[in-house]
Amino acid sequence: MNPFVEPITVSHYMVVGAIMFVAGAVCMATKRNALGVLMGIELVLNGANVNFIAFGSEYLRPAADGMGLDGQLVALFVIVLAAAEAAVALAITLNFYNNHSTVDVDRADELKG
Amino acid sequence: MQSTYITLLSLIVFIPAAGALVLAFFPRDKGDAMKTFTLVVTAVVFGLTVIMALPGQGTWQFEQAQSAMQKVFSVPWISSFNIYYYMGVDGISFPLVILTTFVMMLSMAASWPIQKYVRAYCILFLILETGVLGVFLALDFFLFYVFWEVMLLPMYFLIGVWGGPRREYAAIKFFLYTLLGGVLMLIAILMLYFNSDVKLLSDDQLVASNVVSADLGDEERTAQIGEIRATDGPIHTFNILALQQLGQHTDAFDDELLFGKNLQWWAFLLLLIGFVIKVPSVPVHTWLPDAHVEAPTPISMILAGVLLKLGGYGIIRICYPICPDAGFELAYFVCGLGVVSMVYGAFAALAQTDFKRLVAYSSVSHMGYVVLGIGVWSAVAGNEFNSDSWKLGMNGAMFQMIAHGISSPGMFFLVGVVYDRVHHRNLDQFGGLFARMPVYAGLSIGIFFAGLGLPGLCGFIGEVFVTLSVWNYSHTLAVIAASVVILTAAYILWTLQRVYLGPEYKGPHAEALTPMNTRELLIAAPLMAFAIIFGVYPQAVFNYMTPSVNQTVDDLATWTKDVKTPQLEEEATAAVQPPARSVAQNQVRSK
Amino acid sequence: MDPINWSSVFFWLFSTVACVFAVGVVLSNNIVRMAFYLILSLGATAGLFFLAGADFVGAMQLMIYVGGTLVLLIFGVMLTAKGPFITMKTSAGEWLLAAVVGGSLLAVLIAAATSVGAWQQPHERPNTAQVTATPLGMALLGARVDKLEESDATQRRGMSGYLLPFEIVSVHLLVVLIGSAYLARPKRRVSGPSETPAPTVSAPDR
Amino acid sequence: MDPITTLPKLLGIAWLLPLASFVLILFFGRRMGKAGSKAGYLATAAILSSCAISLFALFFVWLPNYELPGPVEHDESGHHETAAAHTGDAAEHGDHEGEAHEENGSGDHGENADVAEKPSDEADAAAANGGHEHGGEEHAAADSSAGQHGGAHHAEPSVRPITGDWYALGEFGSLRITIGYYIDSLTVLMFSMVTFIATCIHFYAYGYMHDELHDVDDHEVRMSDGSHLRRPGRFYRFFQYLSLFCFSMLGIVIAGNIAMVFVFWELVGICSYFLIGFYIERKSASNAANKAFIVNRVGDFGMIIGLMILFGTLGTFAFGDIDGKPGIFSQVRPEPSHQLIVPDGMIKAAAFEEIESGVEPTAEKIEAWRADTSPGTPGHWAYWLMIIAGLGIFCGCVGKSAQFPLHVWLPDAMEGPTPVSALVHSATMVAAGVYLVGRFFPVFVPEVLLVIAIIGCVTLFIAATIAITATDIKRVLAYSTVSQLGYMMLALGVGGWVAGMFHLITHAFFKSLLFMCSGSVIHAVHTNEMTEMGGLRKKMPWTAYTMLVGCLAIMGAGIPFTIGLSGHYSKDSILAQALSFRASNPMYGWLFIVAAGGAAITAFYMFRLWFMTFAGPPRNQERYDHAHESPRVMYVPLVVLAVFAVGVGWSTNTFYVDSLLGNFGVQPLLEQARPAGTLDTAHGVLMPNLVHPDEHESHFPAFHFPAELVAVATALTGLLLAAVFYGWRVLDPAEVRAQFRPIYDFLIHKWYFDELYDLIFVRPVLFIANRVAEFDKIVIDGLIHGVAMWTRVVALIDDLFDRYLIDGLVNAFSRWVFATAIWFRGAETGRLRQYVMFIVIGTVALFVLVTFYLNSTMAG
Repeated sequence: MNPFVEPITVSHYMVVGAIMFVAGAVCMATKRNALGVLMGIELVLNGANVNFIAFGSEYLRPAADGMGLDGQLVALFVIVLAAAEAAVALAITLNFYNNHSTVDVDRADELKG
Repeated sequence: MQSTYITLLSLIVFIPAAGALVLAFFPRDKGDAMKTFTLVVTAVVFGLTVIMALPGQGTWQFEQAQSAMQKVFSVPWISSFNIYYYMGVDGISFPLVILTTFVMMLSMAASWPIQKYVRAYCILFLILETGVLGVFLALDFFLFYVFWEVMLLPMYFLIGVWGGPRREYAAIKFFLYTLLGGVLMLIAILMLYFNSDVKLLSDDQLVASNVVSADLGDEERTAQIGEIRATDGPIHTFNILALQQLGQHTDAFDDELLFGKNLQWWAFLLLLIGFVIKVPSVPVHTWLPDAHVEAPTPISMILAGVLLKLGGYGIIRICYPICPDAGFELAYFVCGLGVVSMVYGAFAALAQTDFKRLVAYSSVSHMGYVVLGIGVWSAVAGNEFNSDSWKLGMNGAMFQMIAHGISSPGMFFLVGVVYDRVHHRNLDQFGGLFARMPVYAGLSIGIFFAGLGLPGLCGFIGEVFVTLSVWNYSHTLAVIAASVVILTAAYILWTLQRVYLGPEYKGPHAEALTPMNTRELLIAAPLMAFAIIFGVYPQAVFNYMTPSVNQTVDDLATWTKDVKTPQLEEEATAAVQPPARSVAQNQVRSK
Repeated sequence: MDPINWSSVFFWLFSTVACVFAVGVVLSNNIVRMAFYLILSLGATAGLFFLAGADFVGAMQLMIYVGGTLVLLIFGVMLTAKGPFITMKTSAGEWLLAAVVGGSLLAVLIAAATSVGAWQQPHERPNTAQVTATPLGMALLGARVDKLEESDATQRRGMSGYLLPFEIVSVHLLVVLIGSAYLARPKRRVSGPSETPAPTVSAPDR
Repeated sequence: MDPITTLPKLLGIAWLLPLASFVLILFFGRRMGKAGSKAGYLATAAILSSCAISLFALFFVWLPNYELPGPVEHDESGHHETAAAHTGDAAEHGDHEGEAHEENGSGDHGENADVAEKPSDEADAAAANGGHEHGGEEHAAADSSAGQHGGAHHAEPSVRPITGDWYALGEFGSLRITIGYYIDSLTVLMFSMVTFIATCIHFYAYGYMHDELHDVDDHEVRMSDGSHLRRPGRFYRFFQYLSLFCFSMLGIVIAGNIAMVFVFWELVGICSYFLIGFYIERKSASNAANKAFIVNRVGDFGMIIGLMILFGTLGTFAFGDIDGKPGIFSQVRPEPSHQLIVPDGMIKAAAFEEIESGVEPTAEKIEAWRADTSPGTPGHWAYWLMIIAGLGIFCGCVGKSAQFPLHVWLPDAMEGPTPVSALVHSATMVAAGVYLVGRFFPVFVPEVLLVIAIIGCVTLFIAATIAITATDIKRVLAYSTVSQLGYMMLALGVGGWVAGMFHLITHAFFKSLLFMCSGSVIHAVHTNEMTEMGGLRKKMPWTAYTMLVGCLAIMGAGIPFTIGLSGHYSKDSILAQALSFRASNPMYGWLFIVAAGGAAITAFYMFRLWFMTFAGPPRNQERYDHAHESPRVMYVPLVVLAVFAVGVGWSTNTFYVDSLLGNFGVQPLLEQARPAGTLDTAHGVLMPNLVHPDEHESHFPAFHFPAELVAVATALTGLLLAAVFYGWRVLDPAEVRAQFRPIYDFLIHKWYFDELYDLIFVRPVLFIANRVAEFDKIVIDGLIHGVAMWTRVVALIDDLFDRYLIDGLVNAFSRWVFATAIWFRGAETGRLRQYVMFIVIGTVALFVLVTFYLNSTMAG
């Protein structure tokens, strides 16, 4: 069974999305650097976007079953929001950095119960 | 007519309350003015009742010969529960009402030495009068209960604030006892209420019990009756007269409730406990000695003269007529209670060294006669129906209440007179008062002999009539009741000897033993006078009460004859051969 | 022998790049490298988008993410990149835990992805390439041109488009713009506690 | 004058006058002259008016209208044989009785009929008293058939009593309790006697009580500081009580029903209480007063039971018929035979169960029940009811007349002033018990009478023996009174109605005389102790010789068959009746023997008293020197009474004088008053052998002669003994005392009755009383307190429960939540990365769970 011959299905995309998602999640969990965490978030959002696109694609699924343009639109929103989030998160990070002189998220434990 | 009556009876009941209101506006330091005003108020109420008693007063006059309720009025109060502002007076309540107003007036006059919180005292005093009069006049059970409780609280304070050293104890004891009785009564009232149904009554009975006013024209009356008949579901009622009719002529209260006893049995028991606490009978009497000992003199007078009568009145007015079946069954119990109280009270009195306590126990003993006389159920002699000796007992009991209402306030007042002077009541530390205070001693001996049941004084009539009536009911009880005369003589004479006779006064404050002043004389003398008048010419009282009392007894005797006896006979035959119950009995019941 | 399905080949290519560099982002300790790996990963994802026929989204991915966001990120890295922060080590226990948890999540997701039969059915892709920029723009403005012919009433309900979300997102972006500018502004430090004593309100004694 | 309307009015006025006097003195006594001296005049005037009215009623209303029956002394010759038959063979008694009376029946029978018809002929108001007319007619019917049955003449009352009601105390259906009157010759006679003696005593008391006119030093009362009590005089109060007493006593006499008797019974009791306790400062006086009243109440207790039975079964209290309603007497002894039967009411009450089970109480049925008196039947029980009722009434009489076992109060009652003892405690009040037995005589069945006789007999013996040793002059007289009352009871009990009542009248005169004499002595020597007296006859001759008359009268001195003092006649008739009773009931012969022995003792102690007081040398010279004769106001009444003590027993035919008054005398008057039907021989039902013989039989020489001889002989014996010991002082009584020490102790301690009663009644009652009071305090109040305490404990527990369990639970829960939260807080590290971990883990967990759930549902 040749992977280059077989047509690509939604599942493939979903597996890719899953890997990126998990990579992002693990990145968020492991990075002490706030920017690293931000990157993890980007990865997670991207993983999700992959799924949206896959479900909305007419190439991968019949149009009647798919989400059609909706998938793309949601992905678009996610991208926009991710950009906004990145901007805000960076501002926060900078603020944090200004206050604590570090970007180590472990130091930001004001929420500790 | 109704408007006249509502004016009359409401005036009698609420003038004291209005007076209490007015008292609130008196200046603080005018104690004597307040007392005078209160005395005037009580005198006005007494005057009203006397006007009712005298002939020639037109619509206000109490009709001696009429056995049924008179001066009846009924105004809706809380319509959703069929509660009415419903009052009336008959030969059973009227003498007690006069007695109440009379004793209240005298005891207000006896309140002059009170110096503490005069305003509060007077206000509570007047509210108490309203409560007591309300109880006697109310014909709506709920109203009755309201007045019953209204009376309780002023008494609590009057004992608890103006009493002796252990006043709180006594007041709380009084309060708890009476409250217990009140609660039991309330349970019974509700039991009766929720099992009552006006629709079971015939047209005549509806009119008789004033569910439909007798004043109405025929058409209106028919219309109202039709309205009642057309209503869906039972119409509960608090109307005491209607409940009496229900109890005697229908089987509304015959449903079995607990332990094989029917509803009216339990209702009777609860009511009875409530009332005998007030009477009081052994073994629920111990509040009385304490309350009396601690209460100030005028309050003792009221307590003995008026409040104890409420119990007897309740039994006559409520227990027996509403629950005749239970009354029949428990007659022996009630009589036994009376006899035990008589004997027990007399024995206990014999052992007392506190003057007031002794008088209190004598009250227990004397009120035992009342319970005994009421309890006698001798409608049947063989198979002949002759309720005469029952009437004798009931009338005797009623008379005993009046007589005790005269003699015991007198006794308490006289004890108070000497207590005011020497501030102790230890019988062993008196003596020689006859020489020091001759008029006082003379009056005391007179009043105490009235309590002893000396002929020619009021106590005799009630005691002898009651005792005589018992023979046809139970020989044993009669003999025991008769034996009490010995004990009574013993404790009263012994007391007189220790207090009034002897060469000299043995206690402290001998110098304070001054003769009675005019005010005291004016209180004691009327009591003594009535003691003699009622003793020599008891018809003066019987004329008012006998028709109504006889009517009550006749009703119960008729019930015994028409309902109970067939029932008992049937049970007897059923016990011999247990065939299916015939419907005859039910027909009789629903008649 | 079936002909090589080029779209499949490109898929594998792009997906491999995206996944490998995503993992690289995780595994790398250096923040600058991470940023670089991320750019690669996201770029590859854009390729995947193109492959799926989402040309406009793919373009946006490249422009916004790879162009805008990452520049921003790198800008942030540079602003904060002092020596010790470039490489901050994560402890081994955390790694282990993250691996286990991540692994299990991955397993779950993959299981989910492969559990539905319809998702594994290959689909005959249409030969005509559709340009999605116009329909997307129209949809954002409230008109779903792609559903005009839809006969099914339920399907036509989406006709209202995404005008409102679009507006919201616009406002949102504006807020974010202002907010991040505010947050990132240089702060004036307040020196010490307030010197003015608290006003002593004398409670009425009576 | 028509007696039927006049007598009630007259006697009513006579009755109420003392009451008026009492009321006036009560209110104004203190202001009547100095120390109320005018009160004495008022009271005396009142009782004097009463006396005058009573005598007027007797002589000018009663006697002219009702002719007295013929002499009761039977023609001796005509009866010797039958009398012998009687004594010889009691079994044939009934048969002979008829014959015996047939012979002499016609003579007095005619008179009887005349007497009865007379008023109905002349009375205008005959219609008002239907019974009279009816009675007359019936009598005529009986007259015509008199030949068939000789005893018939006994059946009709010679005179119908005048009955009526003044007013009702209470009236309920058929039951009436009233104040009424019942007037027959006994009533009138008693009225005269009581008012007359009372008048004498009022006069006497005016002298005796003069000390009370000013401040009094009471030497018997010591104050706490050792001085004697000095108090203001209470002269008016004494007369006030005396007036009240007279009113009450007359009330008993005139009473028309037993309830009214009871009312005045109590009133005399209370007067007695006041008078005994007149010296209120003396502890002994107030004790005695209490004792008297309480002991009387014990008797009243029995009386109330009797009243209840009568009222409960007969439905009336009235003695006679009033307005056609049958009274007790006509129910118990219905016309025409007036034989004693158990009345219908009692039969019905006794047959309660039978009637309840459906048996119709028809006349035949009642008759059948009545006839069957075998044990267990209604008739039996009904008869018992009769007995109990009778005993109950008698119980009251026992109390009032100080009979055994309630005799203990009377000697103590001597604490009162002597006029009181004379009036209340000898002549009138204590005689009221006897009077009531006499009044109620028709209702007593033979068994009850037997009890009465035995009680009377025991009493007379006990009291007489105690009197022998007593040294207090008044106590001797008191015991003598008890003893004489015992005689009266005995007489009534053995069926001698006239004998008993006769003795009551005569005794009243001579006993009041004796008391007043003793009072006079005490007044003179200021002591009651006879051991300090002696030789006083020289100092106070009036007193001494009037007292001698009294002593002779009480011992029954007289010349047999010729003439004697009043006591002679009455005591003779009692002994004769006892002898007659003995003949019929040999087993109760001892009644006669005791009575005869008692007569000897009576004579002994009376003359012992007289000798000790008046004869011989004085025992205490100082007291003797101070002694003086009493003032005239005191000894004149003595003389008057002495005259009566001598002559009251006489009747006109004693001297065979045919006076204007017919056969006037006490005995004929009593004979006239004899209750209908009581003359017949009566047989016991429960004790079939018990026979109460016809009283007239005692006049038969067979009984009369021996009785009279025995009486005189015993009296002389007693007199001789007394003279030997105390008069001539031949023998020393001290030696006798030493010889019979135990008996003497026994007697001087009054048979230990007081101690006994203290032990078996007073102490237990006080013991019970204390226990009851303790019961109240400890058990009932303890229970209440216990309940209160338990309530508080429960409240406390409740509080603790609330505080520690419920609140504790809540707190524990919150603490637990808090602790959990704290524990959870550990998770909230604030570390961003950890949160991510949690999210992931949560997601995975959720997924796993959902998967498992889905799998399980699909599998399921």
